[in-house]
Amino acid sequence: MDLKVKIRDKFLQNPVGTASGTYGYGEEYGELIDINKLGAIFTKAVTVLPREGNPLPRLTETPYGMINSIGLANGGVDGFLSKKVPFLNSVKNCAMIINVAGSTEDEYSNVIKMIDHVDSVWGYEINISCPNVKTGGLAFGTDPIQVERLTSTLRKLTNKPVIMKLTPNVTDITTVAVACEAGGADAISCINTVMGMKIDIHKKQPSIYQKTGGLSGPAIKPVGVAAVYRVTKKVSIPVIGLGGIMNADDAIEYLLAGASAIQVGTANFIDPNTPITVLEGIKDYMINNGLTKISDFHNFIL
Amino acid sequence: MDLKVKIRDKFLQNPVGTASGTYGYGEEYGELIDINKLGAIFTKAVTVLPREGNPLPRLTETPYGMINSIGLANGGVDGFLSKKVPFLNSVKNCAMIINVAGSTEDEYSNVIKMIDHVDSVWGYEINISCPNVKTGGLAFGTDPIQVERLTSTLRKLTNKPVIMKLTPNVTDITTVAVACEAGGADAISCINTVMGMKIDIHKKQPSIYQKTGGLSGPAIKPVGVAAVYRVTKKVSIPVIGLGGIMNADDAIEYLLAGASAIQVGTANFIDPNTPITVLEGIKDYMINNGLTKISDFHNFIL
Amino acid sequence: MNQQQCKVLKNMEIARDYYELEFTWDNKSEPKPGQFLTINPNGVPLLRRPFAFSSYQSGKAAIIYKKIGMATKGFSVLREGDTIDVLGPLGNPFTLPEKRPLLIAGGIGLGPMIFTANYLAENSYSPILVVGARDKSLIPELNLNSAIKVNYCTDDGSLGFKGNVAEFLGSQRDFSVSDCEIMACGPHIMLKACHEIAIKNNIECQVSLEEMMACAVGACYGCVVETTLDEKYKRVCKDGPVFNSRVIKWT
Amino acid sequence: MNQQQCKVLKNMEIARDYYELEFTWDNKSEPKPGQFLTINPNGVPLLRRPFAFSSYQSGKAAIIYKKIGMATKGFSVLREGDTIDVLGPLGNPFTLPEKRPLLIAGGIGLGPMIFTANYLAENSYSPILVVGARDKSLIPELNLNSAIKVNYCTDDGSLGFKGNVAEFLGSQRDFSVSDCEIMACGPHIMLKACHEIAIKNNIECQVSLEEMMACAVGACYGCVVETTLDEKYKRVCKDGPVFNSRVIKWT
Ligand SMILES: Cc1cc2nc3c(=O)[nH]c(=O)nc-3n(C[C@H](O)[C@H](O)[C@H](O)COP(=O)(O)OP(=O)(O)OC[C@H]3O[C@@H](n4cnc5c(N)ncnc54)[C@H](O)[C@@H]3O)c2cc1C
Ligand SMILES: Cc1cc2nc3c(=O)[nH]c(=O)nc-3n(C[C@H](O)[C@H](O)[C@H](O)COP(=O)(O)OP(=O)(O)OC[C@H]3O[C@@H](n4cnc5c(N)ncnc54)[C@H](O)[C@@H]3O)c2cc1C
Ligand SMILES: Cc1cc2nc3c(=O)[nH]c(=O)nc-3n(C[C@H](O)[C@H](O)[C@H](O)COP(=O)(O)O)c2cc1C
Ligand SMILES: Cc1cc2nc3c(=O)[nH]c(=O)nc-3n(C[C@H](O)[C@H](O)[C@H](O)COP(=O)(O)O)c2cc1C
Ligand code: FES
Ligand code: FES
Repeated sequence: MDLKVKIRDKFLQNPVGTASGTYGYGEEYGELIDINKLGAIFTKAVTVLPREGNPLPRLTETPYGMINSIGLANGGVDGFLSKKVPFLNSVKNCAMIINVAGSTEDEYSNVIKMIDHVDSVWGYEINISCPNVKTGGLAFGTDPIQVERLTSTLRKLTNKPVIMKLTPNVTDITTVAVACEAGGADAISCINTVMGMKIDIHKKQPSIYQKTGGLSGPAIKPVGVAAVYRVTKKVSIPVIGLGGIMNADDAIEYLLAGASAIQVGTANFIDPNTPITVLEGIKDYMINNGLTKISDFHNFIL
Repeated sequence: MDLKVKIRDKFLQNPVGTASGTYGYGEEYGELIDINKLGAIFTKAVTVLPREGNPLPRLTETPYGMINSIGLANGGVDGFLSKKVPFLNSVKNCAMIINVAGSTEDEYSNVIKMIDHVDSVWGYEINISCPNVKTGGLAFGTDPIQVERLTSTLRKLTNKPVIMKLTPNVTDITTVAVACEAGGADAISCINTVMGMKIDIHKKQPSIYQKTGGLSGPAIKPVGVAAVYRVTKKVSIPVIGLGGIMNADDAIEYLLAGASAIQVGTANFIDPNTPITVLEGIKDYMINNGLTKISDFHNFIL
Repeated sequence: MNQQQCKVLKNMEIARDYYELEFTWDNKSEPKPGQFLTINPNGVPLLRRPFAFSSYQSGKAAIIYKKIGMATKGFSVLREGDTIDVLGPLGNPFTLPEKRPLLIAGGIGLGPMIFTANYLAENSYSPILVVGARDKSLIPELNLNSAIKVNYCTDDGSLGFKGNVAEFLGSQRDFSVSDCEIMACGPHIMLKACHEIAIKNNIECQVSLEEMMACAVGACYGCVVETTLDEKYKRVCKDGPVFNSRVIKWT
Repeated sequence: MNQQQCKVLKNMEIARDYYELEFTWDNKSEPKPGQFLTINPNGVPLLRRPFAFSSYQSGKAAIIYKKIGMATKGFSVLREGDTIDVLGPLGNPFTLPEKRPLLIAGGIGLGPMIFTANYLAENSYSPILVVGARDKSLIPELNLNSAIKVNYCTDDGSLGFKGNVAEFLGSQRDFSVSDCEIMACGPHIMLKACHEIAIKNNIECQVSLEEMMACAVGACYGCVVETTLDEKYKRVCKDGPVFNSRVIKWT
């Protein structure tokens, strides 16, 4: 059985990763599971300058989901280089993919320029879809023209894989995906959180400070599966599926929908062992169904 | 306590309605609850010609939600006039609001022209957001320019309230809402279903025939609340909130978010008594919190 | 049809993964053989679950259900005195036959066919009941009126005829299929076989269908089945679940 | 910190809506007073729920929880032998005090303060424990080391001092607050009052905070609290839950 997933000229050892913002860099979870078994860790977002994040409350729970507005709290590139790289260097096998965020093209570019020399950085996931950071009203990732330009700018800065992460909060996600491919992206992550809101009817106020935030968890799985299915029909680069994956069956849904790899996000909070059980479950399913490689999942749904 | 809700020059007796497509015309549920207690029944969609609907399967269940692709199965205007109007005439107090669908402007117009003489038709809810019927790729309701034109065309055809029902599957729902208001809409219903997909991993095929369909139920409540909150900040016509309302607390969330009325959809399937318990719960909350009219809900969240 | 909070009277595993659930019934409406009800799984999962009545007596009713997924797993731990939220009776019952009733039950179709068989026997018919299953462990002991002639078919021959119900009906028997009228509930493939036997023998055949349901009262048009009629799709919950097999487009 | 499947040893209502849940503990790591754990509510609702340890002995540990919402309702029906999915110990414990420990417990802060009081008593301190509640029915019988001096405060005077803990500390007492060091867990408003008393008396004050949590291991930055430090926000789960009260920006 071949579990490898090719992105650009590199391979993930298997299709199971952890989603940005839900796993730190893996340090905390490293006490609980062997992260070297994972295909990839998509790290917390890195921005050029440190960000303290949004005022609290930042979290709330919803039916089979949660809303967050962390606001990209992170130590900036300097914090990354001084505090995180030593840990990155200690990780074997598992690809460390840095989630990059910014509010201007330059900010994205600068992050890559400043950290590209670090060997333990496997590649980049470009967060163009954070609903908590806005420029001129709308999130960056909703305009195909801007997205294509950003992609091709970043593409030229590095030889490492560049993965564009899409927001579902658009009229037609496939147009943005096509723009990513046109700009030279090596892969697409799909999806980021869905815009949502909850109100505390006792306090008569929004449950999080920012009022609206990003909905994640099982509630959004159907949105993610639909997005992956539709995007994979339109682009030929690999698509990494995520959104509400709680167990192997959910991950298999994404693979059958067309994904070449998947990420576990919110589920890490509920059971830190999820990435491992997902990986084992994918293997079992492949054995039971006579699949020998990940692309075999793509033969069923046209 | 004044529960009335004004739309155009008419009043709903209270803010609780049932959502289009989930309640028929109320005949079936009339055996179970006294529909004359409801504020409104938003009927199944009516199209000019009869539609047999989509091939099966049409339904599937998801985490705290469901996906449907009924495909607007209905008897057309003729079927409506001959088979449904007698029932409509028998309903007192509860406003019968006809959900109108079509794939061209003319189709929408013709439905209204052909049924506007029926006195028991209280008003119209214009479904510009059905994800299961498409013209030229995208759903009608995603383009503000088209939406404004359609709204003003329909506005001229009738003196009854015209309510535009929005899809959440757009980059910025407020632009579509503003277009509705500019076109002369009397109110906005917000939201229709969210695009979603489920795959049966045993059969290795999508769970519904149309592959993608409309996600409804508690899973989408945060999406609906966010939409209502954002839309009510941009328009001054009343907004009718829906999406995942399962109980009075959920309905109150929508009212606090800015809605002037609400609709119960998927919850009818789970407990046909939901509209009644929601209405009672709203009254209790108003008493306990010293609210005397529906607009009092709008004083808390700015 | 009404919605009621019923008290569980009994909930017992009667064969491997098959449970009989008996509960109070308020008699406002009397369930007929072939009709069904829905139970609210209280959030886990979301949608109500449909089951056919397997018996009814004044003040109480029952279903036979198979433990298969989340909802039925939840039901399997119900205990006497627990409350269930029930909506029913729903749908149309079997039509009384003109000829000798030949009842075919496969898998989870057992409950409604037991009800039908007992009902017909009490109403002076001499029903033949054919029960099919993979093996003996899946067939409970049946509480049947003595006027019912029962035949078992198992794939492995562990009880009764070795083979499926279609093979049984095609074999030597002490009754003639062409003197009967078929009434069947079970897996799609079994119902299709029943329909074909009915066509071959030029007899009537009523089948009770299953489809995923949302409202179960006819409002949502989610549970349709394709027909050979002008009206292309009919609702299983409201127009069925019992249909004349000739009306169904078999695939 | 590790994740373990613990067997429930005991789950008992010890005061109105307050339960003590005792379960097996594998001893891979030893919980300290002030540390907490999370329990997986198995889908209803989604996120794990945090609770502070109320006791630990080799092989077993306990929490005291209040039945308040969906998860705790679910926990309240756990029975001996049931399994719970536990992650812990999490966060930082209380720091051993330099002066006489004055422990303040309000509402659901009772569990960790009992643990702390017993621990300190076993380690030769003479802790004072002040327990506040609305009324007597909310205060369980406490299993406390005899070296602990306990005081009760109830809003209605049904047990001990009539008034809240701040009023109690402001009243005539047989100990002097300024000779003590405060360690507190309870409602925000109580913790703020403790902080203010500490400032006034120029003594140390450690508070154990609560915030909505997602990961509870420091990865998501969801549970932050605003501080007076350069680092504006600190994580309650990883940097706390116990903080020096002077570090917190009180609002
Ligand atoms: C009118 C009507 C009458 C009915 N009467 C009865 C009755 O009398 N008795 C009865 O037992 N049932 C009856 N059913 C069926 C019953 O409604 C379903 O069995 C029930 O809804 C299952 O609910 P669940 O949540 O337990 O299972 P779900 O979680 O909904 O799962 C059941 C479905 O998932 C599929 N599935 C699950 N796991 C697997 C797997 N590992 N491999 C392949 N497929 C899988 C099953 O094939 C099935 O389709 C009836 C249905 C209808 C429509
Ligand atoms: C580090 C830490 C340690 C903790 N230790 C303990 C402990 O030892 N013991 C303990 O009992 N708890 C403790 N808690 C709190 C505990 O985690 C929560 O009580 C628990 O998560 C509640 O879960 P639930 O699903 O039962 O309630 P939820 O459904 O999550 O509801 C609880 C929340 O909703 C609010 N709420 C619900 N209904 C109403 C209403 N009618 N009016 C107003 N507000 C309402 C409550 O105020 C509360 O904020 C701790 C929390 C943290 C962060
Ligand atoms: C607490 C939290 C923080 C997140 N932070 C980021 C982030 O920094 N960058 C990013 O691209 N996505 C971020 N996400 C989105 C997730 O990576 C993921 O796309 C989303 O949660 C959907 O997956 P899930 O349902 O499995 O969680 C965050 C999600 C959560 C829940
Ligand atoms: C089975 C089904 C059929 C629907 N049909 C229609 C329809 O014909 N017209 C329409 O405007 N909305 C239709 N809807 C959408 C609902 O009216 C509602 O907008 C949506 O389900 C969200 O609300 P809910 O989560 O409370 O169900 C349908 C929804 C369902 C579940
Ligand atoms: S399930 Fe709604 S019409 Fe049958
Ligand atoms: S809950 Fe995730 S950092 Fe504290």
